[in-house]
Amino acid sequence: MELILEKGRLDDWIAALEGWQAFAPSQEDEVWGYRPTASPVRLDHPNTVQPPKNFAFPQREVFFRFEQVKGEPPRLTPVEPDAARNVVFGVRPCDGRGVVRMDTVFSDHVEDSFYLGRRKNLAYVGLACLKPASRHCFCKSVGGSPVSTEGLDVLMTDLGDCWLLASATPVGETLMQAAGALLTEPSAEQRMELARRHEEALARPQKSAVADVGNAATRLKDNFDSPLWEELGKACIACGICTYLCPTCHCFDLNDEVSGGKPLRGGRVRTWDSCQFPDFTMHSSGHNPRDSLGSRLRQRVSHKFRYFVENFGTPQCTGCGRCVSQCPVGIDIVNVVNRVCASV
Amino acid sequence: MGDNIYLPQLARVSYIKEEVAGERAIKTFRLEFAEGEGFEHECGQCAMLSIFGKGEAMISIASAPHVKTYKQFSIMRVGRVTSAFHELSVGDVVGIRGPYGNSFPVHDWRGKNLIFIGGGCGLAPIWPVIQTAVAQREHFRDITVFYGGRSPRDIMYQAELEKLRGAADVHLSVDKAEEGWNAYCGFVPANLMDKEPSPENAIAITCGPPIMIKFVIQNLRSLGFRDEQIYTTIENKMKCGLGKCGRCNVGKDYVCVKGPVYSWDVLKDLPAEY
Amino acid sequence: MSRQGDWNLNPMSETYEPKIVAFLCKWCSSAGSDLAGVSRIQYPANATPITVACSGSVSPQYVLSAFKKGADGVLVSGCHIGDCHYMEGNYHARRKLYLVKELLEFTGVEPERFRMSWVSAAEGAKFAQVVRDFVDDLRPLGSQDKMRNEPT
Amino acid sequence: MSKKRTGVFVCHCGNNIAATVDVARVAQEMAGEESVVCAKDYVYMCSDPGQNAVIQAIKDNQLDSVVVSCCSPTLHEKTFRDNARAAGLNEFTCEIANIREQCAWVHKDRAKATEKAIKISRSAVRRVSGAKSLEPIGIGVTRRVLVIGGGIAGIQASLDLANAGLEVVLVEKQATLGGHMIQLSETFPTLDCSQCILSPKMVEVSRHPKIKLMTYSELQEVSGYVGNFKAKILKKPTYVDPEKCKICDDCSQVCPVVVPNQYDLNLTARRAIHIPYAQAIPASYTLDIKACLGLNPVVCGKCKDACEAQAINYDMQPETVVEDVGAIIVATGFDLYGQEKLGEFGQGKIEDVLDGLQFERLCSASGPTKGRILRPSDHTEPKDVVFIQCVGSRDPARHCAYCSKICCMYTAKHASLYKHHVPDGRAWVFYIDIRSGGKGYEEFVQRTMEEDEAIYLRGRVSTLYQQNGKIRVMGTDTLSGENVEIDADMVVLALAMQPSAGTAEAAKVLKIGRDKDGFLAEAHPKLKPVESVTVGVYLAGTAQGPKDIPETVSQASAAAAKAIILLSQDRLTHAPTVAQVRKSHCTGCEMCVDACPYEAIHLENGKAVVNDVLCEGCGTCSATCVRAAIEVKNATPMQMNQMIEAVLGF
Amino acid sequence: MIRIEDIRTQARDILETGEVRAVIGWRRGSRGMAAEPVLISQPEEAESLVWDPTCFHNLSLNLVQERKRLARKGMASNKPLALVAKGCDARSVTVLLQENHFRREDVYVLGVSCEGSGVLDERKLARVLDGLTPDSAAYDGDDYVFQTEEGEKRLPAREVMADRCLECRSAYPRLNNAVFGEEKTRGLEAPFAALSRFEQNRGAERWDFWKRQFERCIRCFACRSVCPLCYCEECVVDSIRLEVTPETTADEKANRIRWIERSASRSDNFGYHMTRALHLAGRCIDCAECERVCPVHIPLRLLNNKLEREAREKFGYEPGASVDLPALVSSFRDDDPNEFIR
Repeated sequence: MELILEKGRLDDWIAALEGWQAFAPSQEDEVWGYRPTASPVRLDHPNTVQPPKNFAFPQREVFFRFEQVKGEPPRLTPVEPDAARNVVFGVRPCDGRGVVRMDTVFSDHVEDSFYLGRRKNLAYVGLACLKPASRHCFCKSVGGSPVSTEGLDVLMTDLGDCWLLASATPVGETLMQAAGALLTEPSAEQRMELARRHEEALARPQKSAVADVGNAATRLKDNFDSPLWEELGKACIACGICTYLCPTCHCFDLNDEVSGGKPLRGGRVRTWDSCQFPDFTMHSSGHNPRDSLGSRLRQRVSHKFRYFVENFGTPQCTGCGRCVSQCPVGIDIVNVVNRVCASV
Repeated sequence: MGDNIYLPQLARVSYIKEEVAGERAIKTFRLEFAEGEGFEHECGQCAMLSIFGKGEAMISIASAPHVKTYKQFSIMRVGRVTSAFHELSVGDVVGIRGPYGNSFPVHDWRGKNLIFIGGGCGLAPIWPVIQTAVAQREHFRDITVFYGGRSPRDIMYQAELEKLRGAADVHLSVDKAEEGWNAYCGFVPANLMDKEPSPENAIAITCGPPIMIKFVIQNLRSLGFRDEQIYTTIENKMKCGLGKCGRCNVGKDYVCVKGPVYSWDVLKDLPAEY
Repeated sequence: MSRQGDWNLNPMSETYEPKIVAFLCKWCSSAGSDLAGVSRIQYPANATPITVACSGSVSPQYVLSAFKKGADGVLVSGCHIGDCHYMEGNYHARRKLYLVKELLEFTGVEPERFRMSWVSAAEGAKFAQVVRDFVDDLRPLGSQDKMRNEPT
Repeated sequence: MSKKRTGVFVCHCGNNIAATVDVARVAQEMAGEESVVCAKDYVYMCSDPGQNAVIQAIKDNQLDSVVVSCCSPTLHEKTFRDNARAAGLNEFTCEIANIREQCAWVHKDRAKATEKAIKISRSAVRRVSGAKSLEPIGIGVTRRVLVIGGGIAGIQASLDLANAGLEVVLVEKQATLGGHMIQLSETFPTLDCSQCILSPKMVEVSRHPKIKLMTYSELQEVSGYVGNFKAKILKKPTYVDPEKCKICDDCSQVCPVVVPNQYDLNLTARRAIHIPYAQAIPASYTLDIKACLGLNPVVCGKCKDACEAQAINYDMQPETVVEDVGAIIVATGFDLYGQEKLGEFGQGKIEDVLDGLQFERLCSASGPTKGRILRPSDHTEPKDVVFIQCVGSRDPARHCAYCSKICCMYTAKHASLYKHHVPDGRAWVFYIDIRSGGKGYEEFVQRTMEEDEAIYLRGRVSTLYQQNGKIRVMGTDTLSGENVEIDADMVVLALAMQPSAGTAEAAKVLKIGRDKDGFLAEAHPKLKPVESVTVGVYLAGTAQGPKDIPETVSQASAAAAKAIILLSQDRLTHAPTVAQVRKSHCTGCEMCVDACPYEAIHLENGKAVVNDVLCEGCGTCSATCVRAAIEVKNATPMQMNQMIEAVLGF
Repeated sequence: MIRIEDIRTQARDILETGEVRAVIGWRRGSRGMAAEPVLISQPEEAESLVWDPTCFHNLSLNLVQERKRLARKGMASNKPLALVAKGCDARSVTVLLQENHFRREDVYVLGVSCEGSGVLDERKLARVLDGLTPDSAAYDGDDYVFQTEEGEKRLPAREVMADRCLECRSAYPRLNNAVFGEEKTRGLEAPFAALSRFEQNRGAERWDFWKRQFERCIRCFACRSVCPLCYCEECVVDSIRLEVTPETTADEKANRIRWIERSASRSDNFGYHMTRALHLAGRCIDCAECERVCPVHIPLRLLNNKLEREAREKFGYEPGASVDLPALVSSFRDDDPNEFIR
């Protein structure tokens, strides 16, 4: 389904989405992030600081609550994931592809009821990147494209005075149908314009590119013991920026948070975690399988470009460039992959 | 909600035995599901045990699958959760979810000689295999158990090991000689070399401290064991047990799913990040 | 999110009782509060004492932790300057906790929520007055929601 | 650490607690605590049956920790800790929850008081659940005492200590014992001769087998702690061997250098080689190296030539000795307030304006005038002598705020002595008020006024100046309201006592506090008047505050007694609730080292190390460390955290 | 003006003579215009060193990291490490020396006096350039000069300079083994100007502001990771750095206090940032790296500045002024503020 929305009517469409809570990028203290929509929604944002992964995989999530009176068995109360229906506007295609990768992880082997519980109530309305959202974009080199609909329910393309909305899933169609008369059939010129703009976007070079993503997994395997890892990892300060801002990083921690002692009361809480944190893999004994900065950088990069490929046939990285642009010390995953893969 | 994969079942502690005292104390616990059937498991699988308010810890199940009334765990006191376990009394109720991970292909080993090599608390993960083999004694040929601790006081399952003697060759050892110790003195890998088990139609299963495993595998190979004849288990820090939290990741594997049991020919190709 | 357990009720309701953690040094302020007791000087029951060796041992972490766990007010009371049983502990307390107080105020936490006092072993009446004043000052502020953990 | 088995015992204290607090409910709530295996209430926990019940419950329930919710720990902490010990528990796993003074007695609302009592009790339960068994720290002791200062205070303390059988090291900065007291002529109120009563004691000191006398020596450094101090003492060379010196004075006769004699407050002169006064102890000459032309026979060498006993040794070197002692008594004495600071009284530049000690020398038979009172300027007998009290004292705006305490008395004595020497002279005394508390003191002042006819004028002197060979004193008599002008022949200022220069040095070396006026600070103004804040260091005499001779002697004996009590034990014990370092967390930043009031922490191989004996467990280090690398045993952050939670209803 | 050649020559010399083991400096980054930290150990690598307004990083962090790296490998350093240090960086080296984290002889400071050039605030620049992404930045004595796809852009330094540089209190690295540039500080703004502006807000407004900040924090710990003074192996407030040595007992691990949970809740974030600020009181020397790296733009510098100014005004304490001073919180003065105590 491809339909036209006048530029000025976006808010009306959002208003027409009954039963959906809408989110779109906005700025708070100059930080671009997905927040409940406030009129007018403009969709003129660069890459948001964080990808929209919070919607299905919030940074903090309670799985169940427990209560235990001394001498009695504990009582557990499961928590159900928030059932609100959320629609997120302005999602870049790289982040859309990130959603797919997250879906893969949380459905593989056993289904994560919390992730999927949220996910099934989530819709993503994407925004085609007619020009790169940042100088660090490299989606094309990792199998993506600035107009990809992967993971998105609708893709919006800016045609100058109007948006062209293309549905990519049945949910997307539902969303568009809710707009009713707001949406009109595109003209032939508009269709041609769309094609032209998409082609242009695809042709536009990105400043950054993974050299040979197809062979990256093999090359990374070959160079697992390369001294380059320690060399490149030396600059790393072991913060969580690259992983917390990544649309596909899913590692987490589970802890009991206690909020009362008479009776014992609390909950089991999932919080994000990062393989870049020093104690992420540390055993209780103090033994740490990945105890150096280099080994942790290797883990992150290998996971994105090798392990995920080995398991699911595609790189996990979607080329959004956040880990590059936000790294405090300028570690560039593209550079790392290219250098390691190129080394002998 | 039935599909809350992180929600533990409740289990009651029915038995506690202090195996080893001291700073690295080990206690054995038997847990009985508080309601319902609980779950079945296979040799080598683990379960995530909870003490509410403290957290969870992945512990290998030390009872054999044919034991239906309880699940046994031998837990060394190392951190927050395991310390809380050591404070439990019989009758206390804890959380348990599982079973997690793969298992030893015990069925495939029928007709073979089984050689178990354990050290310290590494006897627990292979104990279900030993128990299974003994229970199905007719299906296996020779069963040999090598097991050692730092001192006689660090030997766990002492009574059980004695009971085993009829069904299996048991070779115990302690690291340093001590009065009253009549068996072998020295490290487990050395005891292994001392007894020189034959690789002929044999499977070697080893578990213990990483450094011990390293030398055991070295020694087994020098005795002529092929990589696929050697099995071990690896332990990594785990939080979810479900292949999601990313913590136990070694190469492409999540140990909680693809492990903990590995044959050496598979394991040797994984990064040594465990 | 619903409030559980010991959390305060509606801040402005008449049943609202500010919860105060009172760190009292053993030698002066705790002794002073003992004297208030011996003299049967009545004061509100809102402040629960934790006796410490010296006000100098009260780590800023304790103060923050108390607020995080739902204290409406935190009192640290020690010996008058010059009278510290450990000579200088209260000087250290004063400097460190001044920084805590400043920082709380800076972030917009009501400055009335953190209080320090010097109460000697002879000042039973003063101790009672310090608690009375503190409770009076806290009451209109209502319950402390800024730093408090929401129960899980 | 396995889970604690705690017993909680809630006391009704008759109706003292039970009237306001629902004690049964407190016990019941405590029973619900994780670690509590028995919780009881009883009408009088501290009664014999109550205590026995605690002991029995400990045994019956195999308790390993106890909380008693009752009155203030100052009252019965010891009682119940003793019970705990009697039942086989470590006393440090017994805690008191004060629900009487801090709860039942100060609240009326039963519900609220009960809630608070529960919180207090619960926090004690949580605290005790993290408590470790601790053993008191034992310290061996050196049964020797260092006495600093050889005035009457030091002499008295040394003799008391030595006579009690302890070894004493007595260090005196000057070349002789005696301090200021030996400079005095007579002493009030009995007017007995100062030298006569002091000299025998000095001789006794010098001959006492238990006393090691070190004159002309200075304390340089003290390390260690109670029972085990190490004192580094510098022995300055006198260049005269006291063993050989025959005090024949041949050396002094030939010495070409003449300098003022401080012993006589510069009213006389002496040679570079000298003996302060004839009865000096040790009886030996001292070569004042600052005044001497040089220790080189080529330059001078006259004294060495003159000495037949060959007692003079120019090669004598300063010597540092280290003495091990178990206790230290500081008796560093006083100086008089400096005349140079008194602009209105001539800044010390008017020859016939004297201070009290100078006047003492004039009165003394062994003094510069052989006991005749003569004006230093022209050696005439003064006929009008003005004595001014409170000079430099009781004047917070300009000088010392405190009352120097003995000036009233010594002025009365001076006036009286003057009148005895010069019966036809007039003694004028300006005073603010007369403070004559002491046995026979008031009578003495009255005698001075009435029998000796000293003229007492209540008022201050605004200024004085020299005029026509006299000193014009401008004062006010506030009783008559008139200005008084006196042309005096001599003026004697009753200057305030202030701590001696050596006091500040000693305080620094010993790391003991001083008060705002610079006097040594006692550990408690009422109950520990002779103890310093550092355990094992005691105070005596005027270094601690202005006082007269009898008071000084009493305090010296008291300090000696304290030291004797301390050292009468074979081993000292120290509370084990001291700081401990978590080595793995310590980065060696030294913040705790700087913050510790007791200098109990130092670095070893880049990690903080606590000296258990010096540590008093105040916890300042723990609150200072940003790395949580140091904590006080049984008051750990973990326990504090638990208590905070308990108080907030967790 | 500072000539990069001088720095390179000095770096080459001390590497050649073997006076130092390595030099930590900045080189051209692979990521746009920004320089990046580099540790060089070969004299010829000195050529890669740069000095421009994108040298924001406080390289004393790399000094700390290198020390940790060596310690983990069980390697002791027998020669000093050199670092290029701006005035602020040199002050943090001073604090590290003050806290015995290094011995003076283990550090060779190649001081650079910024001479008023300061460093760039990338966020301010982004606001001004509106989408243009420069490839390089330079300082010509007055202006910052950027090379962009649309050619050279020239901006008055004042407009895009980092606040901390505008308010710089001492641009001259007093602690140094060699120094480049002259001792001149162009105080474009008064010290603590941003802080003073913020303090115009009343209590409720302040809370609204901080509430927003604390709710936005994602607890990536970049602020802590980038701080050269957060060198503890284990952090009091969080478990991501856990110190377990062979001596660590099970008890210790079991009883580790969780002052602050891992949850990025407002309360926990508040606790985290307050604790961090307090732990840096008297130690923070205002390199403002924490604020620069924060991906969600929490103005952390305000918190640290607040305590720094209190330390200066109320306690007469200047962080990073002297190696020999005791720490702010392990010392006191008789006339410390007392009026707040009742």
